[in-house]
Amino acid sequence: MTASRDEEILGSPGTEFSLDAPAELAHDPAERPGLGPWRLTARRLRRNKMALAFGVVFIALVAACLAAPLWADNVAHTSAEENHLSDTIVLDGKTTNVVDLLGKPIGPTWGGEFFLGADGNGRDIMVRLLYGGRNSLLVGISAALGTILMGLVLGLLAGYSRGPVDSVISRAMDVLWAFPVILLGVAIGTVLAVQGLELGPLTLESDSLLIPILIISVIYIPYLARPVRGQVLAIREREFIEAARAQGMGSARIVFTEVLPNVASTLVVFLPLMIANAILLEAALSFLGAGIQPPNPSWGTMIAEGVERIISAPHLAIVPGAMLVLTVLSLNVFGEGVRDALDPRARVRIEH
Amino acid sequence: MSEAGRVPTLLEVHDLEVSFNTEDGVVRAVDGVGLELKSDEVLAVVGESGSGKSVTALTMMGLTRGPNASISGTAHFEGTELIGASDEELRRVRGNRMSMIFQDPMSSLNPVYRVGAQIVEQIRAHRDVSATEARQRAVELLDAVGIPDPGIRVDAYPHELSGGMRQRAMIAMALSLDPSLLIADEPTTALDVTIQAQLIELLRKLNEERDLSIVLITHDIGVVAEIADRVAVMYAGRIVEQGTLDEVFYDPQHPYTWGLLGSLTRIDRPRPDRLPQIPGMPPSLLEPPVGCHFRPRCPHAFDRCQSVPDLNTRLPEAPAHFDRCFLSPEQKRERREVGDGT
Amino acid sequence: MRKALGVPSVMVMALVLALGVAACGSSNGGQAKGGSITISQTSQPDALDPALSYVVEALEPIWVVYTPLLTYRHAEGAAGSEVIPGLATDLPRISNGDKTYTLTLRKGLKYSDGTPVKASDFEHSIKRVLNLESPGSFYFEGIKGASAYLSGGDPDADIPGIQTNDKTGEITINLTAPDASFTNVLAMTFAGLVPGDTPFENMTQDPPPGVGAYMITKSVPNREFVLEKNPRFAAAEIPDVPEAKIKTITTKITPNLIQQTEDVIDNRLDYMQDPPAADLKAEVIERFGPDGTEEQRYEEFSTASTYFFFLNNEIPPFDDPKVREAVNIGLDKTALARLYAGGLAPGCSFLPPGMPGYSEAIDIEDCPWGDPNQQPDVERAKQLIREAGAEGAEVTVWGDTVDPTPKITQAYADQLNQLGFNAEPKIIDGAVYFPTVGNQKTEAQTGFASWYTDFPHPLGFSILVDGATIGPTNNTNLGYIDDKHINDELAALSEEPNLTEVTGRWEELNDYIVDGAYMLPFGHRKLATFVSDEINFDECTVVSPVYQNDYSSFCLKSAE
Amino acid sequence: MRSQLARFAVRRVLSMVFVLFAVSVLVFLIFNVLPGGDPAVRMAGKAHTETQVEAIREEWGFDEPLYVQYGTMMKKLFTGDMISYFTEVSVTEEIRKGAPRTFALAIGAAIIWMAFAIALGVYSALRAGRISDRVLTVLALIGISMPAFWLGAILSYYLGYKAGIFPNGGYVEFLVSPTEWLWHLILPWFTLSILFIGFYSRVLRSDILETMGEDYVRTARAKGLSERRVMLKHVLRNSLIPIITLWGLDFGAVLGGGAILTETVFNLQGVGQYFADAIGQLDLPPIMAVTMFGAFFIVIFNTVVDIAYAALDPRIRLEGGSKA
Repeated sequence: MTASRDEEILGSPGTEFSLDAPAELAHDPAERPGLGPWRLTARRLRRNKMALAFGVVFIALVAACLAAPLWADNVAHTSAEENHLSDTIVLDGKTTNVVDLLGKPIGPTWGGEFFLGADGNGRDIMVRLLYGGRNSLLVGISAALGTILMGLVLGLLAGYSRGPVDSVISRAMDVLWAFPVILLGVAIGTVLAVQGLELGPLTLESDSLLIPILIISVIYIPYLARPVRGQVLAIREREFIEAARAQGMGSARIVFTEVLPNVASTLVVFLPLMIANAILLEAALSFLGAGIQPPNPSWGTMIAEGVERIISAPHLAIVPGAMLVLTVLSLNVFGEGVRDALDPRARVRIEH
Repeated sequence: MSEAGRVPTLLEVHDLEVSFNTEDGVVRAVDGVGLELKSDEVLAVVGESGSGKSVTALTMMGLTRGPNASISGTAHFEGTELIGASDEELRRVRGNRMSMIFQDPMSSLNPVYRVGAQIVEQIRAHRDVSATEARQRAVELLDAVGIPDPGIRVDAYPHELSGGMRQRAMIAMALSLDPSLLIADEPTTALDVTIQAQLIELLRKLNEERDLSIVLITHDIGVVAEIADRVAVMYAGRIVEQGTLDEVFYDPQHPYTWGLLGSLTRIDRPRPDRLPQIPGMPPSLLEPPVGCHFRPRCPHAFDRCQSVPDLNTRLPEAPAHFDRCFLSPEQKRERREVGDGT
Repeated sequence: MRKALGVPSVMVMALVLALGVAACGSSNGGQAKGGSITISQTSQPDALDPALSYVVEALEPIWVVYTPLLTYRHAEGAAGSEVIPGLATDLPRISNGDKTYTLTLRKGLKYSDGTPVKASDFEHSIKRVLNLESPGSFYFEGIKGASAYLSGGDPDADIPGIQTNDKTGEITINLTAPDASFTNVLAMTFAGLVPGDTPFENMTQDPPPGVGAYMITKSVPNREFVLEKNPRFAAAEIPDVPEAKIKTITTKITPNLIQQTEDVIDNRLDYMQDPPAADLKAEVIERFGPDGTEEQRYEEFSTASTYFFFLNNEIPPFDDPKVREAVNIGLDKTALARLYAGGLAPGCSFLPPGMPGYSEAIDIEDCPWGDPNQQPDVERAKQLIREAGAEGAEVTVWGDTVDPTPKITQAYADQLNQLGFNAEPKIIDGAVYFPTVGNQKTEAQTGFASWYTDFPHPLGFSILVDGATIGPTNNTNLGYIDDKHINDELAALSEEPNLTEVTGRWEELNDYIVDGAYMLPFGHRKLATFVSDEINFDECTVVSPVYQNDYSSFCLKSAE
Repeated sequence: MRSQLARFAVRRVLSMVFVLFAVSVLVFLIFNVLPGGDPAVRMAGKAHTETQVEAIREEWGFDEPLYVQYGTMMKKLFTGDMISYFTEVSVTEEIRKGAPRTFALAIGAAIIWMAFAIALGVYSALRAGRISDRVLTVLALIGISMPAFWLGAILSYYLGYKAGIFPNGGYVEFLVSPTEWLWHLILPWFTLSILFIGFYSRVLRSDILETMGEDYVRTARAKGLSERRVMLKHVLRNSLIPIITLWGLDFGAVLGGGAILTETVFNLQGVGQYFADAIGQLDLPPIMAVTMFGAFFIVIFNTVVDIAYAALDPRIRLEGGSKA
């Protein structure tokens, strides 16, 4: 039963610009029927300047990380691995150790070399930040995609087939859901950190990036599978599914042509927020020693190293942390914008 | 049916305008509406979704909130000016002298409180009575609106009642302080046909027995026929025709009303999902058509329709029958016969 | 691996957990000391039971609680390496082709609970070491019948190689073969005496009484343990084993190293077992070091440890002596010292400082590969590598995850790349590191290792270079060094019971190992003493070369 | 209606028992069965010897069939004879010792984050669209985007070490000194709360905005209730339900060990830090026990919350579930 449109304009205070202004615009009488849902979303998103701005920030961050070699070769003239423990550089006319005798690295020089300072090994933080970002982003994005793939398959399977398959999958989701993500992540992470993983033909070394990707994507499955299942259950009952079935469409085809497009908005809403969560979880796991393993740099491992030396060299923790916050923030703001534009009621539970 | 004229006027609305500021521009939801309601009378406000009828009603209740709304005009009720009244003044009238019930009884009752508690809350908001007394009153009210076992149902949660029961409970709540005016906004739309009929019967009974005036907002012409004394037809924020039930039903003056009546459904038949089929779409209130709002959809439109027709009485024999159409009465009669096919 | 992991791993864990935070404990700030001090450790000691305690956090207190028949002089430097009689009246009489050790228990000794000490308690104490599968059981397996006792599984079975006489106090120990270091073994805390009825289980939560300056009166694992002055110890009158000068020492387990450091700086803690947090070291040195702005409370000392990279002598590229020389020449040891926040003394020597056979000359100025405190001759190293045709050789550099080893491993791999190799660091978990690199099949080319001695006898270092120990798995000779001269010399020296007579030969052997570039030593770990200003730093902080800070030397300024 | 609630409770408890069992099986699978390594070696942790590994294999029955292994594991967990092979200390004993600290952190933080989230969420909703709302929105999003361990480290560096306003880390028993206890917990409480304040205030804000558009709120106004009463009794009361559910889940998770990072950064030595320390040592028994007890705790806690919630929101009893 839908209320008439004029009623819905009422009681929703404020249609001035705000981050989730599109929530109100969802019922904008000016939006003529006939605009496709995706075009409508794009239109609403275009109006959310803040979300777009942060979307651009995120893309810029990704681009910067991809361009890491350019900075390394042309500006910093070093690599992510190159140590400068015994080197000196000239700062304000004074020769300074990159790392002093007590192991304290220099802070930001704001020049080409050691722009953001050096780490304990005398490596250029800016360079490592960019290369580390590649790993953090790679893990975050891959894990989010992994979650979406697995969560989607399980959610569709459970919601569409119902019956015992649904029960099994739903219970399994309940079980995964029962663990705080960090506990579960660490538990699996530490077990695998010892000797890696062998699954049939697949052998993962303990320092493989695939391990954190796998762990994170598995842990978050219920966060997607549950809402997808719920949606599929609801969609199943709708007329167009009946109609499709009456036309003799097979289940697989119905799922792909009728159900999938209807859960697509959930996936789109989920993706940026999920990447943000995955990046944060990666950082937390790495901080605890159960995520990305050295020598692979990542923002999480960089923060972990930095926190040890926060008193003598606070930049070691602040720089990668700020980068992490900026990345996650840009994803969150952009993600909220997408959500508001597409499906203001969708909610992704956050835990990290 | 009541006799207009001898009874005092209960509610008088003049030049009511309500518009909403949106990002895309100003939406003029109500555009110069005037209404008059005598004591004991049932006025039906009829129109499609988006015609402004609900906004009109809510504005009278002072429920058109939000910083983006701007309201002008007057609405006089029992000696109180409702437009521009303070929150406190409005609050004292609302639910007390003037009550309102809504379309969807499920969503209109707060799901987390028991039905009785919600009635008690209203009583105690206006009268200084004890909780026990108020509860006793709630049971009586539930009984009065025909809810069986009121002593038990008073403790039911809304979800434990059927749709019809919920609307009855809403009505009980609305009547709890013996108001003189009940605004019923699509009270039957969400209900089954048989339940609809029962509820309309209940409203009629209340109108007769309790001297209750009713403003019935609906798009269901069948319901109107059952209960209304007078009818106002709204289109795109404006009243396009107003008169007694007989006047409007038997001698409709506005082409839009013709369309509405053209597919008059009887209350004992299944209700069509949509309003009567009139070709075209209702206009956007952001950029309404110049002149007569119905012009783009009107098969009889002509040059003059580029300007706005006044709401005037155009029939000498019916001084209380108003309409907003430039066609002469003769033209109307002629074209109505043709278009109507009756 | 034995002690190799002890000290550094613990220290390192502290670093991992040192999260830039500090200073709790203002609650105990104001309270009057009254002969009591509060000190801190970073993690729970492996055990508070002489049969089991092995890491230095445990040994510092255990040494002053459980005195063995023999012990070390409570003194700094070389003097502190001297074995002196403890509960025994004299050093052992060695007879029967260096296989029989005879000692006599002092008369009238009592444990801290008043139980008289009997000679048979010694056998019981050793049985506990063996039966509990202590990390120290290895040292006592040379006693006749010990292996049979171990495999028999009956804790109450007799060890035929140990005969005791409770009346005379005589204790005779028979070995299956001569063991040049057995006197040192008897001075290990594993052999600290506990009463004959002490159960065959880990007594950490209720440590047994012992004969020593202090007694453990409270032990709450992972929280704290308390040492109190043993009132019965004075009566024992053991020469050169001092009495306690402080009434109570409360040790708090505080994972956060920075917090510990700040607490010592602010005198809320009186001593920290670990060296100050790297993060605050500069401040500590500046204020409390020997040249500090305030009264001295801080001093560094070198430990008898060697940090090195093993070089696999059997497979390319390090099977070529020229390549091994090249990396010895080319390694920037000062760079690595910075990763230890200055807590590493760069050096070339295989044997560590303080060890008989060590000479500072070969370690520093006469180092054949150049002064380890100077920048290396990278060009020469590169040239040697080119000559050997090892340029571009792929090298996997192994290291474990125990901080700062990953950093060391990465820095070393980077240096190898600078020298012309194509090196990749490979960092695996500490739990599997030594079994992995010690497995011949892994063919680990080079990687990180460190070694601490259990006692000041160079034999403790022999297993790192002894070709006779090489096997398919669990190797300690990680470089598969199999040199006839080394093997022969080690075999001969292991049968020489009197170390002072053969110190010269050890020195020559050390030179030989260094010159041969069999491995790549880069330095010796430095630790530190850091105390509050309540403690009399000048007179009351003895650093034993064996057990480091000597709690029985601690005294308060106010008490004087 | 009471019996409806009772039936719901029984159903919920039965499903809880099932989930508990499944949780224990999952933990078992992770630690005992996950392919790729030898569980005995993993269990032994760092610096193990062959004999230790053998002894552990024997003790845990890793050569036995899986169901026997499962039984052994559960027995060890719940009889308290599980020990850490690194410290040789009873794991359950350590958890018991750490629990009061973790509870102090979790309970205080949960109160703080709820109070702040409600205040900010309501304020933000009432000011929706205005500058103050936008500022709060940005702050909330920053809060959500910040890793707790980083925030904690930065806070204790600037406010603790540099400014010396707060003690930077450590825990003082309440009975020793209530003021010191409070003083030591303030930064950890806020560090742990920031994420939740950010998230909850956003959720509450949108719930309130949504609820304000609900028909029953319009009804409440039409009834002539005061605005204050409408907001409190109708809007807030109904908007709070979703975040109370969330709160139940998150509070359970934090109590069950989800505050590892905060505990570690502030050196509170609760269960979470015990867990984190164990990671550093690769000491699996504590990790296993904390994971298991944490999940158990959460499952049981959630059941209680669900039943309480059903009492709060009568609709739930029929629907039979309430997970957010």
